[in-house]
Amino acid sequence: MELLLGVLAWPLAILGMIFLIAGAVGMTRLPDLYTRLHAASVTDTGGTLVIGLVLLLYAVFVYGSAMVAIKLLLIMGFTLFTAPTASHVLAKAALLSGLVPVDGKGEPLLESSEQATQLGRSRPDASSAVQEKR
Amino acid sequence: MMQSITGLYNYWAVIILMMAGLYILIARYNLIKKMIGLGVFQTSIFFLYITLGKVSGGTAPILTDTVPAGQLAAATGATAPEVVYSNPLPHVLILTAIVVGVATSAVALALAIRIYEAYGTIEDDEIRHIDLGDIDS
Amino acid sequence: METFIVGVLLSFLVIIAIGIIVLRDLLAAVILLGVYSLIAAGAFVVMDAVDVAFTEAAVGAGISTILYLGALRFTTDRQKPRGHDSLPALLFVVLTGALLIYGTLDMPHYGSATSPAQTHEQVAVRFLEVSGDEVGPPNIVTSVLASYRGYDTLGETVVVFAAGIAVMSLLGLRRRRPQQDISDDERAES
Amino acid sequence: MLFSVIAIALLVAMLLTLVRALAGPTAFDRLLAVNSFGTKTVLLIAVAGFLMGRPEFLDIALSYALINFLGTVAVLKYFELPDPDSGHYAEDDY
Repeated sequence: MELLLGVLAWPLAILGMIFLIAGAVGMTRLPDLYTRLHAASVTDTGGTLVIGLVLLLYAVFVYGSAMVAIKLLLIMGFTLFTAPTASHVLAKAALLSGLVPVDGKGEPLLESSEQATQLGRSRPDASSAVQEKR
Repeated sequence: MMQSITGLYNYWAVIILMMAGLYILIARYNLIKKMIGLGVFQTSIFFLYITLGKVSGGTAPILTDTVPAGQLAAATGATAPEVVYSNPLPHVLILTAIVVGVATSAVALALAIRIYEAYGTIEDDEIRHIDLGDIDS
Repeated sequence: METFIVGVLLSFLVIIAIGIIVLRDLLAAVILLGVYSLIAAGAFVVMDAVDVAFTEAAVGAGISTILYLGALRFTTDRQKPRGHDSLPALLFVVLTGALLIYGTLDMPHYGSATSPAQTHEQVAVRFLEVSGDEVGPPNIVTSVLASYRGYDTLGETVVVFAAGIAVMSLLGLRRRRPQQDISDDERAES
Repeated sequence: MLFSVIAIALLVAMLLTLVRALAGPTAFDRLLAVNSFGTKTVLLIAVAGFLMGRPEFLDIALSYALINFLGTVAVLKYFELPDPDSGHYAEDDY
């Protein structure tokens, strides 16, 4: 029983830790907000779900407590819904405020911050249709 | 020596935080920044109290009937023949202090808004200049 | 391990406090204050103060951040660019800190079970031993807050009520206008 | 042992996120770092509950997850409000 738990839990925990550290390193090293959003999502959804699963194994098989398992499932489900929502709202607000995405060399991908604002609009003006710089 | 470092580290960190808050209060002229410094100071005091209430090996002061089973102790490494609780009294005092602290900071922020409406600035020194009469500072 | 986690979280708090001192952007300082409260609440959980952690997270990190944001909206989020770092203030703060650190050398160590705060029979020990039978709820903090120190809690409620009245009398109930409108109106008046 | 290792990994990840929260050039970067930091705090509290052998305090972690999300949305609401300097937004932008 104990051995089985260890065999199941350790690989999951290591996977979760890889998600955590990878997301955090990406957060410090990536060039701009939009790429960092991607790195943060890895931690927020992947890391939380996998480590939550490890805790769930312990809650069910060691503590045998249904309440703890339900709370863990609530946390995991809630994170699964809110983390992408927060990322979306953040990216949209950043676009609307005119933050221009950059590529790996630090070159801006759009010509002006007005274009970024236009990209963020839910109904872009037909007159000033955005052309992406190739 | 090593033991006194780990044993007193919490107090030292609390003192550094307190002094950081005090420095913001003294050296920053912006009223809202001063409030933020006060918030830093306040939270460090909470830490001091909670540090005093902690008993090592203790658990949160919520009564349990279920002493951890043997299987549990083997799995988590926690061995608790009888339950030790941390001191609940500092928790009660700090619970009150947090709520009162937010109430006072709400009043202070309302004062800052009124000052901004009356003077057009929330910088301490500019307000003093306006009060003394040399507007063009 | 718990002591280690608390130590690391406290170090994070020190880093954030220094960041708040250095940063000139008020909005950044408010966001950092929110993280500060969040980390403090996390450390409270590890230090067994679960009720305090709950309150600190809801009130400290939630409500007070929103209060600060509201204040920034009705004033200005720009701090003056020039620095105000004064040497006398720094000297005073360092001196006071050194004195306080000298004072901690005689304090009971973290987690000590024999310190006077832990062993006083009329207070902590009594609450722990008899509150389950005398008052009832398994959460001792609730028992002390609502029963043994009930007047204290009543006083707290009075303070919050007074603060609410003070805020209302300062700001009134009329609708605030954003900062741009105010400066336009003032320009029109002058 | 397992929980200690996860807790240390979480603390390392929190430190790296904190660096971004302090260094981030725009307010959005800080906000992203703070949001991510909050998620890690939720995990740390959950793991600490198991580490201390009393996992019934998970509802604190649950309330943290709620407050973290609400805080992020509240700060973004601040950006939504009209600001004299940075462009003007149409009504249906949000």
